[in-house]
Amino acid sequence: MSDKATFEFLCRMGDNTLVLGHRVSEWCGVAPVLEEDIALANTALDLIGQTQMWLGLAGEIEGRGRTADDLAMTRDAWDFRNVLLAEQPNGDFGQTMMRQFLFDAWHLAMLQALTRSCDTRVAEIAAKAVKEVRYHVERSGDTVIGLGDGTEESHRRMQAALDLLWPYVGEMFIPDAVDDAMAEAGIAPDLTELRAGFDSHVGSVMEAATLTIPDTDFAHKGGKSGFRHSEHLGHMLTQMQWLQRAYPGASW
Amino acid sequence: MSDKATFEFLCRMGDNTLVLGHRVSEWCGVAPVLEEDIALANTALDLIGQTQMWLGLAGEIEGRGRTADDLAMTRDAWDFRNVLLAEQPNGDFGQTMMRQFLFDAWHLAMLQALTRSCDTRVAEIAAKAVKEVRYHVERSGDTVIGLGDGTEESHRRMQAALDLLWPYVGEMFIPDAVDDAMAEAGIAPDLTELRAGFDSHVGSVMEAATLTIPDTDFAHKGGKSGFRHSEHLGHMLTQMQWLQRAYPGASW
Amino acid sequence: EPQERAFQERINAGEKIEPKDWMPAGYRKNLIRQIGQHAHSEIVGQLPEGNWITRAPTLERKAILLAKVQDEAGHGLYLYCAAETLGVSRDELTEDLLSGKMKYSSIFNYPTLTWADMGAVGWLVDGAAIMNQVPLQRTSYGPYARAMVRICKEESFHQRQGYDIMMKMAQGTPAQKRMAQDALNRFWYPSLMMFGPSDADSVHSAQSMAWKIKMNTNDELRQKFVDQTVPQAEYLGLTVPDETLEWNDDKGGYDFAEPDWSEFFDVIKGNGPCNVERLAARNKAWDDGKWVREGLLAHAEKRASKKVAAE
Amino acid sequence: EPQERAFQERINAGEKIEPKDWMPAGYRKNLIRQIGQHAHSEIVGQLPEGNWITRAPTLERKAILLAKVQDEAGHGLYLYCAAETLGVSRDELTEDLLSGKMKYSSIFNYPTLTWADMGAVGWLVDGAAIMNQVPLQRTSYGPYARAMVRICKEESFHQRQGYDIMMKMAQGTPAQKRMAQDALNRFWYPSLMMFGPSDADSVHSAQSMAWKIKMNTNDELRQKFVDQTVPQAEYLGLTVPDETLEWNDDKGGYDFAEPDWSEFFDVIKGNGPCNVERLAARNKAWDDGKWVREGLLAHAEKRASKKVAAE
Repeated sequence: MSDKATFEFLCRMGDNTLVLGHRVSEWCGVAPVLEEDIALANTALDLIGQTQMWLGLAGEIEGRGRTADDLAMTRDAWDFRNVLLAEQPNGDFGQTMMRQFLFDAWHLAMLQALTRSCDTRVAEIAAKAVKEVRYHVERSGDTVIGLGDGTEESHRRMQAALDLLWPYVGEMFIPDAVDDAMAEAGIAPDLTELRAGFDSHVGSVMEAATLTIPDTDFAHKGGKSGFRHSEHLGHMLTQMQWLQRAYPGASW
Repeated sequence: MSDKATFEFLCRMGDNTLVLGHRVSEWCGVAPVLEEDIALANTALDLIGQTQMWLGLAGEIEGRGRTADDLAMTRDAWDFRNVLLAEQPNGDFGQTMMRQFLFDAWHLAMLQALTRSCDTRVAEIAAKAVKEVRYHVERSGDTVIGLGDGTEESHRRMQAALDLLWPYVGEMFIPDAVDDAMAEAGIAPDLTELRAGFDSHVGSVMEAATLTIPDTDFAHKGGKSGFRHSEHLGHMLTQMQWLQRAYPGASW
Repeated sequence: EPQERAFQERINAGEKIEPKDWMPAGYRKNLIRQIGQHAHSEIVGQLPEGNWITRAPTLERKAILLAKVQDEAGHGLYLYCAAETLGVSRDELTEDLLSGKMKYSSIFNYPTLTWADMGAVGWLVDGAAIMNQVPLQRTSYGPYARAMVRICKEESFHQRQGYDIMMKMAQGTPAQKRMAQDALNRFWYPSLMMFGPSDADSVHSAQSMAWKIKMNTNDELRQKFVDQTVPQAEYLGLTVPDETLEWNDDKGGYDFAEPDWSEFFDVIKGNGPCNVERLAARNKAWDDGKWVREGLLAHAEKRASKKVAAE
Repeated sequence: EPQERAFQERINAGEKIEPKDWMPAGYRKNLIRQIGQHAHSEIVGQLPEGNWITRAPTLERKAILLAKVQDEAGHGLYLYCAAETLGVSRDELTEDLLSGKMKYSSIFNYPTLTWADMGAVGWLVDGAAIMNQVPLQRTSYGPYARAMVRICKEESFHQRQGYDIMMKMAQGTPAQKRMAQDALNRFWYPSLMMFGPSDADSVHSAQSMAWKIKMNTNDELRQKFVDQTVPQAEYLGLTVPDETLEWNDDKGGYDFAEPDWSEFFDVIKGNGPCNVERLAARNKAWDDGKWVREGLLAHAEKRASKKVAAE
C-alpha cells in the first residue's frame, strides 16, 4: 500500500467536503427562511472544518510540505478528487437539499466505517466528523421528507431534483484501484459493502417523502479519479482560489 | 499635461470596452434568437478589438513595458477605470440592450470628438472604432425601440431596465481632474459638451420606444476614478483573469 | 394621563418593561421600528460579507467568516423574537423590509470590494454597532435588553476578528497594505454616518431618550467611536482619511470632519451604491423560497392532522 | 415507380436536386433529419466553447474564440435556411431539439475542462467534422451542398486555429503540456465516435448513400481521420491514448482501437456527461427569450400596419 494511494484517498475525503462546503456556502444570506440560513452556514462550517483535517493529513502524508490551504487553493480542477455529486450546482433549495441528503447518507456510512480504520489518524478524524454528519443527515433527510411530502409544487421539484442527481450516486460506491488499495490495507471500507445500508436508508426516506427513486443504475464517473470533472468545478475554483492566485505568497 | 493623466484616460477608454465586451460575451450561445447570438458576439468582438488598441497605447505611454494583455489580465478591480455602467450585470436581454444603448450613445459622441484629438494616435484609434460603434448604436437603439414599443411585457421590462440603469448615465459626463487635463490638452473633449447631443439622441429613441426617462439626475460615481466600483467587477475578474493568475508567465 | 406618568416613573426607576405590561402606543411603535430595523440590518448585513465567503483566502478565514455570518442570522432571529413580543410577526416585518417601507442600516448599502473590507467591516462597522448597542443592554424594554446582552458578546468577538484581519493586511505585502488603507478610506465616513445625523436634526431623539430606548446622543457616540478608533488606526500604521483630524486637549477627544450628510440622505433615499441590489437580493430570496415555506408548512399540517387522527 | 427511378437517375448523373423538384418522401425526411441535426449541432456546439470565452487567457485568444462561436451560429443559420427549403421551419426544428426529439452531435455532451480543450475541440472535433463535411459539398441536394461549401471554408480555418492553440500548449510550460495531453486523452475516443458506429450497424446508410446525402461509410471516414491526426499528434509531441495504435503497411493506414461503443449509446440515450445541462441551457435560453421574440414581432406588426395605413 503506497502513500500515493493514501494521499489520493485523503484528497477524495477532503475535496468532497471542501467542494460541497463551498457550494453550501453560496447560499449565504439568501436561503428561503432565516433558520435555513443558519443551518446551511452551520453545515458549510462543519464541512470546511473537516476539510482542514483531511487535507492537512493528506499534505502530511504526501511529505512535500503542502498544507491543507496549499492543496485547497493552488491545485487546478484536474487535481481535485471530489465525487461529481459534490460539485453539482445548487439549483433551487430543493436540489441543494437533495444533493446534501444523498451525500450525507453516503458520508455517514463512510465515516462510520472509517472510525474503525487501522490508521489511527484516519479513525480519529472520522470520529470527530461522524458526530457532525449524523446531524447533517438527520436534517437533510427531514427536509427532503418535508418538501417531498409537502405541496404539489414542492413534491414536483423534489422529484425533479432526485431524478437529476440520482445518476451521481453510483460514483460514490464504485471502487477503483485507490479504493481497492485502501480496503486491502484496512484503511477504508470496501465501498460496495456500504451500498446496502445506503439503499435502505435512502429508500425509507424517499418513501416517507413520497418520492420515487429512478429505475436506472447509470452512474456518471470521473470526479474522484479526476479524469473528467464537470464544467462547474472550474468555475467554482476561479472564485475559491482567486486571492491566493492573485497574490501568491501573501499571508492572510 | 502629464503622461499619468493620459494613461488614466486611455485606461478609461480601454477598460470600458474590455469590461462591457466581457459582459456581452457572457451571452454566448444563450441569446433569445440566433440572429442575436451573432450580433452580440459581433459587438463583443469589436469591443475587445478596441480594447487591444486603447490599452496597447496606454501601456506604451506608461512606459513600464506593460502590454494590453498585462493591463487587462493582471490589474485588480481597484485599478480598473471603466464607468460603473459597463460592469453592471446582464440581467435579462432587455437590460443588456438598454445598457448597450446608453453606453453606445455616449461612446459614439465620445469617439466622434476623439477623431479630432490633437494626439494623432488617439485620433486614429477613434477613427477606427467610430465606424463599428455607429453600427452598434443603430442596432441597440433599434432593439430598445422594438422592445419598448412591443408587447406590454416587453415595454414593462424595458422601462424597468431604463429606471435601473439611468443613475449610471451621469458618471460618463461628469468631468474630474483627469478629464479636465485631457480637455485642456486637446486630447479629449469637454465631457459636459457631449451631454446635449446625448440627451437629444437618447430622448428621441426613448420617445420612439414609448419609454419614460426617469426624472432624476442622481449619478452613481466611483468607476472611472476607481474609488468605488460595484461588487460585480471583482467577480468578473475572477473569471477574466483566471488563467493568467493561475499560470503566470505562460504564453498562450 | 396617570398611566403614562406611572409608566415613565417605572422607567426612571430603572425597572424593565415586560411584554404584558401596559405601555404607551408611541413606545410600542418606536420600539417596533427600532428593533425591526436592527433585525433587518442583521439580515441584510449578511450580504456584503457573503460576497466574500466564496473568495476567502484560507480555509480558516472562510470558517471564521461563515461563523460570523451565521451569528448575524442568529442575531436577526433574537431580534425578530423580541419584536414579536410587541405584537408584530416576523413575516409582517419582513414584508415591510422587502417593500422598502422599513429601513436597515445604511452602511450595508456600501459594497465590499477587497478582502480588507472583511477586516474593515468587522473593525469599523461592528465597532460602531457595538458603540450603539452596549448602552442598549440597559434599555427599558426587557426582551430587547436581554437580546442585546447576547448580541453584544458576539459582536465584540467579531470586532476583534475584523481587527485581526486588518492587522494581517497592514503587516503584509505592499498590495495588502494598500488594500487595508483603501478599505479604511472607503469605510471611514460611512461608519461615522452609522450614528445618524447630529441629534439637533433628529426627530425621535428626545422622547426615545426619556423612554430609555435610546441611551446616548448620536454625537456622543460618534465622538466615542472616533476616540477609540483613531489610535487603533495608528497602531495599524494606517491613515484616517481626514486631514482635519486632530487631538483636542480641552475636550479630551479628537476634532474630526463631519461626513458628507448629503451622501447619507442620498443613501437613505435609496441612492446608495448597493440599495437596489441589496433589496433585490432579499426579495429574490423571499420569492424563490415561497414554495419551500409552503411545502414545509403543508407537511407540518399533514403530520399534525395524522397525529390527531391517531389519538 | 418511374418517378423514383427518374429521380435516382438524376442523382446518379450528378445533377443537383432543387427545392421545387419532385423528391421521394423518404429523401425529404432523411435530409430534414440530417440537416436539422447538423444545424442543432452548430447551435449546441456554441456552449462548450462559450464555457471558456470569459476565461480566455489573452485578448487575442478571446477575440478568436468569439469569432469562431459567431461563425458557428452563422452555420446554424445557413443550415436552418437549407432545411426550410424542404418545408420545415426553424421554430419547428428548434422545438424538436428542445424536446429531445431531434439529436445533435454527441461530442457536445462532453465538457470543456481546461483551455487546452479549446485547442482539442478545434483540432479534433472540427477536424472530424470537416472529414464528414467536405464530401457533403458534393451532396445531391443543392441548398445543402451550397451551405456546406461556405461552412467547410470556415471550419478548416477553425481547425487550424485549434491546432495552433495545441501547438502553443505543447510547446509551453510543463503544466500547459500536461493540459494538452489531458485534452487529447479526453477527446480522442469521443472524436472517433463522431463518425458513428460501423456502417454494418447503421440503419440509414445504404439508402442515404444511394441518394448521395451520405458520401462515405463511417469506417472510411474514421480511418481517414486517424491517419491524418496521428502524425499531427506526433508533431505536437503528444501521445494518442491508444496502446494498440500501429501503422499497418498492408492497408496503408493505422490500426487503432475502437471507442467504447457502450459509452456512445449511453450518450445517445441522454447519459453523456453534459446532455442534461446542454439541453437545459438551450431550453432556458429559448424560454427566457420568449418575451423578446414576442416583443420584436409585435413591434414589427405595429410598424407594418402603420405603413399600410399611411399608404
